[in-house]
Amino acid sequence: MKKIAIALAVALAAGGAYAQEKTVKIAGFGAKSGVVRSFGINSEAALIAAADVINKQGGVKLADGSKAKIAVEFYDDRCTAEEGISIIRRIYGTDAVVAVGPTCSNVAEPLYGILQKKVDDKGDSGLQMPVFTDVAIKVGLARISEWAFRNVPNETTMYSSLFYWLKTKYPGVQSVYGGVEEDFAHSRASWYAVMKDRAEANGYKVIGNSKWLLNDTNFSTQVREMKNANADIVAISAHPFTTCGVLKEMQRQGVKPKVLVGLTSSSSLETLQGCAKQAEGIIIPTSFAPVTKEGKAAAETTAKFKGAADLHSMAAWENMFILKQVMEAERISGDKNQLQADRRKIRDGLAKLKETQGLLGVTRRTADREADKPYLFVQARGGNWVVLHNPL
Amino acid sequence: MLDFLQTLSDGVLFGATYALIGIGFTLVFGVMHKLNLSYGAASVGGAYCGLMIVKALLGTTPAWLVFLGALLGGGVLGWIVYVLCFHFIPLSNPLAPLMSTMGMLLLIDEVIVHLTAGMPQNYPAVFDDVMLRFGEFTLRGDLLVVFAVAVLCMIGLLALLYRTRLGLATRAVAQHAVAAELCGIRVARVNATTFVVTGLLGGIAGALIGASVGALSPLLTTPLTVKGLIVTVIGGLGSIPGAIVAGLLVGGFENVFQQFRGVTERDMYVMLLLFAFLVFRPGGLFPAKS
Amino acid sequence: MLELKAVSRYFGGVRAVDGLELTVNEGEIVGLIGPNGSGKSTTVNLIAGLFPLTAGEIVFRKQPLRDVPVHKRLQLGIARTFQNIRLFGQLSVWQNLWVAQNSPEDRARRGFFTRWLGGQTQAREEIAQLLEFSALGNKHNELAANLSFGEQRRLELARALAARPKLLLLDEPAAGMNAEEISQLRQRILDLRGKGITILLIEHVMELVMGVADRIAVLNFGQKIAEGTPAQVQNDRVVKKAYLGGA
Amino acid sequence: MDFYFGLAQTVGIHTLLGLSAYIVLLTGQVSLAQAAFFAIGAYAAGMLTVLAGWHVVPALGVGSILGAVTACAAGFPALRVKGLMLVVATLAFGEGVRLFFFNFDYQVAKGEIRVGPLGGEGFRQIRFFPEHGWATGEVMLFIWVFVIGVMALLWWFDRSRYGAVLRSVGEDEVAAQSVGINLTAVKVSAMTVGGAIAGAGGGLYAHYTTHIEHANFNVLLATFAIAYPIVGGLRNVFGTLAAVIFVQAFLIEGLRFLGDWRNLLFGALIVLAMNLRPHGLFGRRGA
Repeated sequence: MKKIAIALAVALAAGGAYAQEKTVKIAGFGAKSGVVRSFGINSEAALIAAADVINKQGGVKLADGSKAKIAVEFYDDRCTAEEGISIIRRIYGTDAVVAVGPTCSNVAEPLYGILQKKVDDKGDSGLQMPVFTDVAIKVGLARISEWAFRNVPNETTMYSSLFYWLKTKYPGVQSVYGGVEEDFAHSRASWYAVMKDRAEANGYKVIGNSKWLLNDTNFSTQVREMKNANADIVAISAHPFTTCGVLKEMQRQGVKPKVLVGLTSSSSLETLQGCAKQAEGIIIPTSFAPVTKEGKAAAETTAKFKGAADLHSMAAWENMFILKQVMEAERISGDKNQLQADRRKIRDGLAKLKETQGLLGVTRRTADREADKPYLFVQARGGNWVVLHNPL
Repeated sequence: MLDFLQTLSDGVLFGATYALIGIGFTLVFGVMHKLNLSYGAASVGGAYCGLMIVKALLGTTPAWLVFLGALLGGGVLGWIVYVLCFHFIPLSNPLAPLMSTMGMLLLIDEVIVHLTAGMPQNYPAVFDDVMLRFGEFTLRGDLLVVFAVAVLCMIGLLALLYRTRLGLATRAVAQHAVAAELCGIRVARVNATTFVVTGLLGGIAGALIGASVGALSPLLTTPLTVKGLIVTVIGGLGSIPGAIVAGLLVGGFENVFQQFRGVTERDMYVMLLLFAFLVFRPGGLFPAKS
Repeated sequence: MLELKAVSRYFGGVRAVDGLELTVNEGEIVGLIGPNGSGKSTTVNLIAGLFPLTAGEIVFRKQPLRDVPVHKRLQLGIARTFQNIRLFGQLSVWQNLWVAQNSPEDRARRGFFTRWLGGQTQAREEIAQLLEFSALGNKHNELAANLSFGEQRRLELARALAARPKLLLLDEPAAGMNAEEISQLRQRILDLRGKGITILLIEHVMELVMGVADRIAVLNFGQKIAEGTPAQVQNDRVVKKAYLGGA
Repeated sequence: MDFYFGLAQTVGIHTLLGLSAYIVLLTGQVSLAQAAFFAIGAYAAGMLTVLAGWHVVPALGVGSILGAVTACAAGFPALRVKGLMLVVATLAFGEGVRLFFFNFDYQVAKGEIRVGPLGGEGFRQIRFFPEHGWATGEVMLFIWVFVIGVMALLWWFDRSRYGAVLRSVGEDEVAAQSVGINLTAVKVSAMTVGGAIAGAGGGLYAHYTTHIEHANFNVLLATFAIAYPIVGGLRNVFGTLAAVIFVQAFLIEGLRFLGDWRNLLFGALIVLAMNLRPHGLFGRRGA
């Protein structure tokens, strides 16, 4: 019995020593199962890679001057609303100071809904937890709660600039025809509220648009409508699976528009893996491409952690560095029993931000807690994404 | 008018994929009286096996070899589904297999997602560039292949069911397992064989559907399962020719309504078609002689 | 009490029952016998309402049963047992009877609320003496599926009686019973007659039918070939030929 | 503590969904339409609290009544079909209702923003609980008042003649008819009670997630509605509760530490559960 007692004492002592080195916990969550699994894997890899870089540079300077390592814990919400909500409550119960996620817009909306709407509103018993979203991109979500922040590309400015630039590159184009994944919140909002709007604002004539569902497989009617419309530009606001389906049907029916435009989320490996040949030439605005030095470094480090670098995972990478900057600026204590105060400091810090340093350049922060990120246009050429135009 | 004709023919042709999966469903539900919700997932799973194995062995994906792999994959999956979901569950609770196969559906989906990180896999197609053109009117070549295979499967299955001892044993086991056992039929063996056969059929269906769509993704399983059930009921439970005719009917009906009522209401009309059959002709197109 | 006028029922080409004329008077026990496939069970199902008539009419206490649904016929007072036992296996013995208490008296005595949602205590006493009558007193809470064959037969009879029937259709109640059980059954049927219940008995066991029935009708290929007292029927030449074959 | 309150809320809501399928299953009808009544309750209660400014209790009452009325209407045609046909018919009905909400737009201007269901984009801001300062614990108690109430009701049914009659119809319809049970009345009443329970559950779900869209009420939710009573067993109401705890608390939240393996095990453990306990977690009555 004595031997065990001694062993226990030693362990405690060692444990004690270990405790000296402080850690700041950041909880990431996203969809690591279901058809959007690749997004979750990449986001997790990017978060861990960024934390690794920060920790190697010494970690986060706390209020009392000591340095704390960043610990990342990633949860899988399977892209379902209920799990998103129980995860944010689980994170609230841990000593995490901020949550980074979710992946899916249909998880983000209910999740923001249970957060406190107005800060310091005693009557609102919503959760007081800062959430810094990296992927969920549906336009206009951060407005829902003052605890919700997003570092996702602003599709409105991107597509507006793309349509303007297309006029210069292809002088003859005037007409646009759309294709919408009608039952996916992000794709639907990106066509009606963004692409259609911006095209008309830039003097194009939007002839019309076809609609299909997330798991449709037969696009013959839609592509024939496209063919009859005979527009110069065809803009497909859909995710890789149906985008590939439509592109293959367009090839079959011999529909070859002058310019092919895609949705931001489709500028990923999935599209190339699904239909590289048919997607040849598709132009997509995106908020990331390994063109800058930092961008290349970020992509390589994330690859080490088995994650692919695209606009979504790199947003997670940027979030980590922004949070480090905010934590140091707001001088968080990193002390377990001042947890709620630290969270409130991070929220206020994020709200105060006017600009952040992104991988492609400076990102402007808007009043309703969204981001206005630098962007560039990439094109699918020979089975990989090539930078077509860099407006920076 | 040409537009309507083209829409109808495209729909009916695409209905061949519903027919192909419908045959399997009507065999499982109608002839074998088994509640197998995982049949749609097993078909897609079989197609994945074909793709994965051939890609691992050869690096490239020749269409015919992938289809063969899908066939075998489907058969193996059919056997696994039988052992895990039916073999050990007593007949006294008919609802238990409904739930075990639902668990199997989730399991197969999740395994596919983990192997491919949820990304759609490009699926080799046969004759997919063949477009029969009659002036403006076009017919997709690969869907004609799908239709031909569906008819071939029908002939093969009808022969198997109504001409061979295995077919007889299958129907006997389906109608009254205990009585069949008393007549000396090894029920477990017959069931296993029948599940393998339906698995093979599922593998072909999954492969050809993947080929006609061009990409394979777990997104396919739920719509396939729902369409398979609808086609089975409209065609008449257990009637294989019924499944084919119903598949074409649903395909055409769906495409026409997509043309005129738009995609958000399209599926509602398919449901109304099903209700019409359930109310006015519950036996389906070819009611079983009960 | 019960009149069958030119009752017929065809299944496709098969004429299961063909122009049957039969009357059963109040308080009488009528036996219905005939070789297998002569339409006995079909007749019971026609009276109980499971199949619609192809032709003819059934009148029960001056009321034609043309489109009266099955459960309404029970409430009029026609109860039946089944040739192959159809008990509610997962319900306990007394619950099988509790479910069957749908007679007009029960419906009148207790309002909708107590009859459907009422407590168990009051119902249990009534059922207790019915179980005593059927020698199942000790099997009160046993699951119906766990009873022996004889007990299940008795439970089926008790369930029919729970509906306080005026007319009881017994579909081969003695099938599979040993001699001792048959004599008990005989006694029980006579007791029922004592309580004023009219009985239509379909049976193969001759000594039971002959011993109990006031009148006997003989069916063959869906048609009535003879009717009369047990003695008359026993030595009726036509009946013997039908039974002993060579018809 | 918030997490455990939240988990208890989810378990409560899914128990209501499971119990609505439990009573229908007692009569032998496998109905995949419970998710549809769940959706009707969710949208109805949500609209009443957000657009009409009702308190949540009357809104849930109306949601429950609407669920019951729809279930009753759906109950009659459901009588005409049996077995697999009923499964497919109710599945089609469920998809039909889901697609109805996919196209359902009804927005009202409230202050400067428009609030209310908007077709594919769903219905946002159903925040009655947070707006009225209900803490997570209070919401949990509120939900469980409903759950315990419904379980008590069904426990009372089970012990009353109505419960015995439900089960008798479930076991042998012909025998039940022959002892004077009106099949139509029993089956439709079971559907109606199921619809009422699902409607209330849906209303609570809407206020729990604060944002609902048609995709929440898909085939998977309908299948889970009948999975709970089947996996848990039809012996009594506690079977369904145990199954909900097994799926929601153990499989989804309990195995979270396994990370990726959790999803693979999810389907596998349901298959295992059915193999080990084909008649439900508590087995059959005394069999």
